[in-house]
Order: sequence, then structure tokens, then C-alpha cells
Amino acid sequence: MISAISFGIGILLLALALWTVVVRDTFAAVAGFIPYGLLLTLAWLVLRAVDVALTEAAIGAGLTGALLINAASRLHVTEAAARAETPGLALRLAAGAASAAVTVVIAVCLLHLPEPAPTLAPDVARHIASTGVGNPITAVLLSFRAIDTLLEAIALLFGVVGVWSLAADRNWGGRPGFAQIVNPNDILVYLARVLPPIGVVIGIYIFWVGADHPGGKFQGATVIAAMWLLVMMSGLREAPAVSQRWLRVVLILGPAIFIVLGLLGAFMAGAFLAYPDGWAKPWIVVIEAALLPSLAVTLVLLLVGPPLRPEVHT
Amino acid sequence: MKTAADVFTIVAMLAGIFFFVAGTVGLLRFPDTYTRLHALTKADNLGLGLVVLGLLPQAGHLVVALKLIVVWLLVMLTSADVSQLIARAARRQETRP
Amino acid sequence: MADVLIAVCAAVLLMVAVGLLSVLRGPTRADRMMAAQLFGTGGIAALLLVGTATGVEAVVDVALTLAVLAAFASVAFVKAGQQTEGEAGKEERK
Amino acid sequence: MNVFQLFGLTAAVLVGLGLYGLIVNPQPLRKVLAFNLTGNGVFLICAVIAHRGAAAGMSGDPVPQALLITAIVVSFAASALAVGLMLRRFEETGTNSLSADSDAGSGQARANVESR
Repeated sequence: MISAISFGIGILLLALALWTVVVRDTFAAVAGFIPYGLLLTLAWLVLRAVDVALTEAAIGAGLTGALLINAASRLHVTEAAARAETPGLALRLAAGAASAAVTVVIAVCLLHLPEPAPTLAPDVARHIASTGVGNPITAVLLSFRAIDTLLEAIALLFGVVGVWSLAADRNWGGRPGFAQIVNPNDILVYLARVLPPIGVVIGIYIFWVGADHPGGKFQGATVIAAMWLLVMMSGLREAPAVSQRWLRVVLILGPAIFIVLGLLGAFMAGAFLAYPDGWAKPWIVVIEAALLPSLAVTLVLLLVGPPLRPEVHT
Repeated sequence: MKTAADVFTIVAMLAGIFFFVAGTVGLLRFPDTYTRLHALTKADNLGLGLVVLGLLPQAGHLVVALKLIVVWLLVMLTSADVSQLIARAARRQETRP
Repeated sequence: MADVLIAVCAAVLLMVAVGLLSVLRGPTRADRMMAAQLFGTGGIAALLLVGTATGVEAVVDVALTLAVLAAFASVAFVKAGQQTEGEAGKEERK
Repeated sequence: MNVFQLFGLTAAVLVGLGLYGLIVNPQPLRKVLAFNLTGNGVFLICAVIAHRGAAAGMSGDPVPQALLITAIVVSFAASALAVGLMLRRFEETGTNSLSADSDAGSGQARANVESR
């Protein structure tokens, strides 16, 4: 039965992917990409990767959709000109052949995966008790492969630096996004008043259960980030000016605490990012709690883009 | 007792499917954006509500059941608002010269 | 019971797929945005059904996340529409 | 056909489709979309491998799953950066084309930006 539903999901996934590649109108392609992200969430669930499903639900279905819809709307005027540059039939055929070849190679490889499947699950199961957390994914992210998570947090920070560096000189230090006119009776304002309190609670809940069940800081931070963005989009609050000190402190707080605790581990436990015996759980909780606001702010800043208006001093 | 719960689930699910079918038929048959939006947000929400209702007896835990209900309430809240927003956006597009 | 839930899920997914075919064709952008909305409801139903059928209790948390965020892209669509209107004011209708 | 093979094949086709779109479609935003398709295909392969590695009472190998979470977040950041670049270039030059002679129409667009 489950394979029947997987078949349906696979077909639908490919149909939507095909739609986003071949349809003429970019907005239509993006509109197809959003349900595609939601469908991917279903695929992760069928593949029993619940933590990944949660991440996809938050990022793929929520934030990426908003990012692309906004870009497609703004870039709409350039579309006709770009369409004229579509390469000729020969190149299209060559590209099709190359892509088909890649597909076949990957498919053949995947049908001949080694038996039995190599797995690290027994190793994780053996050592998970030393971390004090119950969710193996959290144990991997914050203990066994903590260096990956640290580098990811830093990579996201570089992403924000990259986005900010796109600001025009005259706008540097200013606010991202255009000035908005708020109509207090708008239904969007109502939504932005009702949903965020609930959303923030759900975000913190998902962060909190991450220790023992699917969930964690990335997913929780994304939900919180989306709530803040909703408030900004409704016009109730403006995006913060990028020169604000508190903003920058929150941005680096998570990675900084991560590095400090990692260095402390080098002294107390003999290796960078090693946790002293019996202290693993509290350290993990501290790192996760520090990363949560940093990640939320990082995601918000990535989505709102570079500053577009100079800061007005009042 | 177990069978009574299962029967309840199946009945609720069938009713839920009915509304999903109705919503899709509406999407296919209705002539303009507003009526399609109406079909989508009303029928599908009721469908989801009935599916949630059917899942309640299958939820192993009271907390899970409560969360299921919260999911439905949240979807109702957001989709009611979003349908209004989309309808207004469609109207703005229409009245533009 | 699991098989029943999966069958229901298949029915819901089929309906969502047919609905998608219809809304993605347009003609207006508002129609296309309904695709996100359609999957917001139908997709959550399918998710809950698959999760319950396969005994993944945490599926409710995934559904909660989706329920909070499903509206997000549509809100971005409406806002972007308002902004480009203010900027350029020209947007073809198909 | 089992779930692994099914999603494995889906993933392979996704990679191919994304690759095709990346080469053929001239619009940068569509290239970002296509690149996301390829990325998702790779993620799906990872998830299939993780699912095959189910052992020791876990429903999958947690190491690739944890990598996937990292990958999804980072790919969002990369997309955001790409979109930011595109929008900025459009604002500055009025074009969103990747061809070499696309800066022709930039004068008018720059006037547009200045008047804002």
C-alpha cells in the first residue's frame, strides 16, 4: 500500500518539476514550485526522515516560496527580453541528451547500491547515551558532527554578509524593504496580529522537543523567522536597520557561543567541540538555545534582502 | 469499542473525501477566479476538518488529538485570511485599466 | 486500519493533483497562487493520513509547521503584487 | 518495485530535469529554480540511502539525515543570495539577462532608479 502512495508522490513530484522547467511564464513556474516543496515534505515522511520533513515544511514550503514569488513579481518586466535568448534546437537537444545521460548514470548507480547498506546507525545508537539527548539527529548535529553545524551557522552568516554587500552606498546601514502604507483594517494586519503569537509558541515548542523527538533549532528558528516576516509584510513593524547594534549582536551570538564552548571543550575534554563527561546535555541545550535567535534573525535578513532605504534619524 | 471507533473514522473519512471531490469539481467547473477560490477554501477546509475528525480516534495520545485540532483551526484561520487576500489581489488586477 | 488511511490519502492526493492541473493553468496569477492554498489544505490532510498510517506520531508537528507557514507564500504574493504595482504599474493580464 | 528504487529513480530524473533547465533556460531566476530541482534530487538520493541504512531500531541512518537538514537550510541561503544579486542587478541596470550585450538598455533603467 505504501509503495502505491509513493508511486503517486513520485509521479506528481516529477510532473511539477517538469512544469517548473518547461512552462513559459516564470510566475507560473514558481507557483508550481511551492506545491512541489510541500510534496517533497510528503516524500521525506514516506522515507521516514521526519526531521527532514519538518525542515522542508518550514524552509521549502514557507520561506523559499515567499522568496521566489517576490523575485518573480519584481523581475516580471524583464521576462519577454530574456525569453528571446532561448538557445536554439541544437543546443536544447544536446542539453537534453547530456541531462538524460546523467539521469541514466545516477539511476544505474542507485539500482546497484551495495548490499547490505552501509550505515552509521549502530554507531550512533551505541554512543547516543553519552550525549544525553534522545533524538539521534540532534545528537549527530550537535555532538558527533558538531563541526558541520558550526560551519553551517557561519556559512549562513556569510550569506547575510553577502546579501548586505549588495546594498547601494547611499543605503548602507539603512532598512531593507520598501516603505509600506498600513491600512489598520486590512485582513493582512489582522492575520499578522493573530498568527505570530501562536506561531512563536509553535516555533519554540518545535525547538524544545528537538532534544528527544523530531524537531530542533533550524525548524523552530524558521517558524519564528516567518512570523517576524509576516509582521513586517503587514507593515505593523518595519525591518530593522542593518546598522543596529542589537541586530548584529544577535546575529553572531549563536556561532560565538558555539565557538567559545568548543574552545572550552578543547581545554576541559581535550578536543575542540568535545564535551566534558556528564556535561553534554546542558552544553547542547545552551548551544541550541543560543543558535535559535541567531538563526531566526539570519533567515529573516536573508529573505528581506539588502537595505534599500537610508536610515532616517528622528 | 475498537470497531466503533474504526467505523466512526471510516465514515468521517468518506465524508471528508466527498468534500475534497466537491472542491476539485468546483475548481474544474466554476467559471472565474472568485468562485474557484470559494470552492477551494470552503470545501477543502471542511474536507480537512472531517479527515482530522476521523483521525482523532486513531490518535494514540490526548496531546496528539489536541494538536490535530489545533492544526485544523490554524488552517481555517490562515486560509480564510489568505482567500480574502487573493480575492482582493485578483480584483485589483481586474479593475486595473 | 492503516490500509484504509492510505487509500483515503491516495484519494485526497488524486483530488489535489486534479485541482493542481486546473489552477496552475491559470489564467490569472491569483488562480495560480491557489495551487499553494490547495496544497496547504489537501497536502496537510495527506500528510496526517500517511503519518498516522505509518505510525509516525511526530507527523502532527510537521502538520503544525505547515499550517503556520502554508499561508506565507500567498501573503508574499499579495505584498509583491502591491509593490510592483506601485513601482511600475504595468502587469499584463493573460 | 520498492520504495527505494522508486524514489531513487525519481531523484535521478529530478537531477536530469534540473540540469536541463539550468542549461537551457536563459532567465537567471529559472536557473535558480532548476538548480533547486537538481539539489532536491541529490537530497532525495541522500534520503534513500539514509532510509536503506535503517538499523539498530532507528528508522534510518541519522547521519545523512542530519546532513540533509543542513543542506536544505544552506541551499535556501544560497538561493536567497542569488535572488538578491539578481534583484540588485535589475535595479541598477534594468536587465536580468546573462548575455554579454544585455547592458544596452541600462541608461533608461538607471534614470528610473535615480528618480526613485
